Amino acid sequence: MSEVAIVGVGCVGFQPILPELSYKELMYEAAVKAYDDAGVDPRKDIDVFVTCAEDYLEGFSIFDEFVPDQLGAVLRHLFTVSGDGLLGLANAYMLIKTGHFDTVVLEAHSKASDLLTLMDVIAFALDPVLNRPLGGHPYYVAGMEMNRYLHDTCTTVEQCAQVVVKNKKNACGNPYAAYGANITLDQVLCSDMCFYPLKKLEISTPADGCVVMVLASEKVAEKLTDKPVWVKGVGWCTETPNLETRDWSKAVDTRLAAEMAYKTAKIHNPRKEIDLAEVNDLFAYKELQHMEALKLCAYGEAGKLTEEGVTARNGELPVNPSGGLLGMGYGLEASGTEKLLEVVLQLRGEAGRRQVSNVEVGLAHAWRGIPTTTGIAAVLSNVK
Amino acid sequence: MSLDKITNPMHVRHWLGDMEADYIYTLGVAGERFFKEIKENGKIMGAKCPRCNIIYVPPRMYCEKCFAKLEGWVDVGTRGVVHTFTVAKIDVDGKKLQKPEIYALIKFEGACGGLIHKIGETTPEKVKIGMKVDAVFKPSFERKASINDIKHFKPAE
Amino acid sequence: MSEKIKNYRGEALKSADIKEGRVPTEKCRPKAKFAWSAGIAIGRFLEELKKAKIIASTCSKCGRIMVPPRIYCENCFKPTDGWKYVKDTGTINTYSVSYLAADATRLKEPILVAIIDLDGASEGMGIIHKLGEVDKEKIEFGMKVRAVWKPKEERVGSITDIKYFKPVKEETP
Amino acid sequence: MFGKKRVAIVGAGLTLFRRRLKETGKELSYEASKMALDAAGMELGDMQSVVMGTAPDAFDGVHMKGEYLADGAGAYRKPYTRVFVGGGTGVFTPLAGWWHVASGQFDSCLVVAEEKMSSCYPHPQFAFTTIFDPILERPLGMNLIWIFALEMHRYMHKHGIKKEDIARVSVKNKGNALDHPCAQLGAKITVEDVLNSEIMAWPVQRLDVSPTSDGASALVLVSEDVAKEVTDNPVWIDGAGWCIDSTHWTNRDLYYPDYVECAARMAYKMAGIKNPPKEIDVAEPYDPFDYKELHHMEGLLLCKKGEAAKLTAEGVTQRDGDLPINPSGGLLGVGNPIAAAGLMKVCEIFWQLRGEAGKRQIPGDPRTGLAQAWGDLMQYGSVIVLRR
Repeated sequence: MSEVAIVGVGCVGFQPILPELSYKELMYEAAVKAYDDAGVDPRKDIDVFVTCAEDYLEGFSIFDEFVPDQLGAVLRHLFTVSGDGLLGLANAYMLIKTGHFDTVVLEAHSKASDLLTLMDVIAFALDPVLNRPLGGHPYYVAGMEMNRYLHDTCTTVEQCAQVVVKNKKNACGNPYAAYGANITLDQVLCSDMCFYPLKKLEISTPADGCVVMVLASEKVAEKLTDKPVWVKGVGWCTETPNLETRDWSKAVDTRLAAEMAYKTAKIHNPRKEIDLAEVNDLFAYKELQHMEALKLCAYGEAGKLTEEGVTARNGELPVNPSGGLLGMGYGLEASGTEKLLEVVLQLRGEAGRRQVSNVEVGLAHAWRGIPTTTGIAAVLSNVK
Repeated sequence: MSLDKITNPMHVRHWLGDMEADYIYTLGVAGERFFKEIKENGKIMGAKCPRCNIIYVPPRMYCEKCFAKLEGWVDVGTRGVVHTFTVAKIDVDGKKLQKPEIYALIKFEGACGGLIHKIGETTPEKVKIGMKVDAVFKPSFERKASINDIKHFKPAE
Repeated sequence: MSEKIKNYRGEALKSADIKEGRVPTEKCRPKAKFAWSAGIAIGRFLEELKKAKIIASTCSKCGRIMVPPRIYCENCFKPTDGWKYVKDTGTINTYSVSYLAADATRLKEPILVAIIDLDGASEGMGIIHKLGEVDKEKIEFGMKVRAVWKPKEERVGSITDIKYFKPVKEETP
Repeated sequence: MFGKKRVAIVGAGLTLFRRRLKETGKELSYEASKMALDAAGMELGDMQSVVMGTAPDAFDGVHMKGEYLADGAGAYRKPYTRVFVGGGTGVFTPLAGWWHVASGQFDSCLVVAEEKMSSCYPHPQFAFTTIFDPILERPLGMNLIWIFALEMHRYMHKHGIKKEDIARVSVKNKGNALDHPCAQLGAKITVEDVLNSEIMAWPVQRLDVSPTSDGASALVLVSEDVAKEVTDNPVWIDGAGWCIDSTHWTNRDLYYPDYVECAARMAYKMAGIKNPPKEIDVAEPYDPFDYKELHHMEGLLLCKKGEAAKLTAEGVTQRDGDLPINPSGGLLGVGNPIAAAGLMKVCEIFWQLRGEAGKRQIPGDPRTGLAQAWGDLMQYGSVIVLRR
């Protein structure tokens, strides 16, 4: 089976709002950059196009209707994954692995600013009979999860707040980040309590942006670029949509996704073998919970490591050097591709002043947010 | 890159619209029976998986783990334990709530799962993980076979 | 399958079961409101409609004049590099006589709807719109039509600034 | 296909298709999945991955409904993906299942499609209005039927086809559906009945149209090695094709579906099919409207452009004809829970090739079959080629 590589990336955003571009124009501009980076002509060089979107986040039904033109995919082979961009990566990876396709384009974007009632839409994802009739802001689910997580692991609120300080600081060095800031632990701890024990500054703010990537089989990748980033393994998993029976303390989906990705990538000791990790941090505590599920540390240990600076950009295990979702902005279904973008740039040595030294293996992780239990993990490397 | 860009902020234009329609949801085969028990008898039921030997609350038609069809139903009582909770201070529009809402997952003895619901008749400071709570039902004439037939859970005496 | 399976699952309900409350249900109307960015191409298109003009974008590589306009030529995958007004006249590519409103309620007076290939745009570049001032029996494929614009003060920069298209009486060369 | 992995279908499941069912979408997904597993003689635990296909969230009335349906589709703690290409989803879903297995990533994949259109109340028509461009089309008060009426009219005009030529499709499919145990609208009707039915948006009349429905369907896909263990009678996925055309549907000539041809050519190339009308023994093209069956037969290169109506009139497309088309009864007869209806077509081909289609079984020991779905704004084609 052929190896699979990422051979081109393009990104526009992320910004709190990109009002001058329509979502189509936003996608076009990112696509042009990605094709330029990969040196491909989408009208003849690309076998399959994958777009990642959910209808209610866009404002119309059947999103792929409105996609082919701006990606160069007219009368070509395109489809939608109703999921995070990293889930799109998983499908692109499998397509190439079949041996029938050599080049796949992956697209994911957020035009969150088009959506005036994001929280109402998220509430519309709750079970219509069992949960939704209770009403309220859907992020109460995150408050409940954080509470149980802190209870079971003895992680402290200070440790969670430290994630925000670190990620917003990292974002200052990232031109793709919308919400970089130099803030103190006290500022986080004193921000409004929204869903006890979850505070306002611990919640990622939506942002507009788009990431397009070009993937290729070994044979094609080596022709196109001398800096391929290899996809060594992808794993994805849905625990259960039922709030009543899910695990409230551990991110089981992410653990199973990671196990699958590590198995394919032959990673036996993630903590040692992974040089940097981009981990979903939609809420600050999620970075800690996800680090544990990804086996980057023991259960309950992530808070301590964060406090000790191990996960800082210059630490022993840099986590979210991009600034994460807290720093870059919550890119809806592009959240996973924000992570992927950073890992690719880091592995290519193109991360500017964010560059982590001596990186060979990177991990990108996504979670689909409230109310889901779907996690995706991908292991990438600049060495075949 | 496109050759023209919008550089004049007055030329930025938005189009308003919505994706709103009316929906009606059947409760399903298991849901209908579950909510009928709540409505008519004030009972919270679970459904037992004969293969995995677990009791699902709320009851389902099938076991999500092994896909067995669930037919045996059991009463799990109306007293449960707070597995986790939160105190929501803002509403869905982000506005501060006059009175914060306490949301919790309430688990029942011997059962897998539980009910997501609100906690009432107490103050946020008094709610703890592991505390026992009782279901408070609406008066039977007000019940409609809905999760809101339970008004809330309150701390057990 | 067919022969082996005796019992296909599913419990059918009648609309009356719901209407008359024999089957319990839960109701909801989501709040899903949007302010879509019109963007460069459609933003300009709407502005021109307000002036009672229809604008297209052009691609110098394939020479197409495209309406509604876009900032990229989807065939060449190049940025479009020009703007061009097209006429507010065109020919009927296809049409329908609809007794259905948007919500599927039945209409006594039908809505006449057509795809109109606009004059001055590349061949086959149609837009969807309504027809007016015409007998439904007399509509024909290839019929020449012209936009009937709302008065200036009522135009807001919307596709509905064109009230409808009506037949062109005299064929002007 | 040297060095490439083959994927087999070993079980199929289907619920009733009805205007309104009591079961939740999860429960419908479960019933279809369970039946498919039982038919394959396999357990949920044997399934290494799950793919869900379901059309707009605006039908079921749940945002991210793929996530919502996960447990009903058997995805508990499993790798799970939802793919979505409008009306093309039903046939596209097993294609996604195919690459899950053909990639070597998994040995098995449960493929499930579900739709509960009755949640949108009082009529799913309202949800359909959200498929149009919000700025250029929705303000006109669009109704879904319009776009079909416009396309149908163009098709009739271009080829000089009359309504009665098209109505025969509806008569055939509703008749075929009388033999389908899950069918919603099986009926013995005449061409006159179609022509005398209510005019909705000329040339579309009531009996030209498939209904809205609730329902689910499922398939069990396995690798070659597993297939050998579990059945003597696998059906192979030998061709996968899909294609999308431009968003600007009013900029194209609607009389012919280029995107279906492009998808078909992709699938035929993979399956090594050179002469489709000769090599395909049975086909289930997408028929949400009667003219669509004809339109799609042409796009699938099963006949020449403009010739499908003639073949239908000659009886070629009847179950006992030379090229049986929609022996299931299609969407016109069995019903149209969008994604589930597309997958129902794949189930039908599976049963036909195994000789298990009961009263619907076509004669002549079919070996190669095809199912196709259409979707989006006159824009999407998905095609699967199956072989015994």
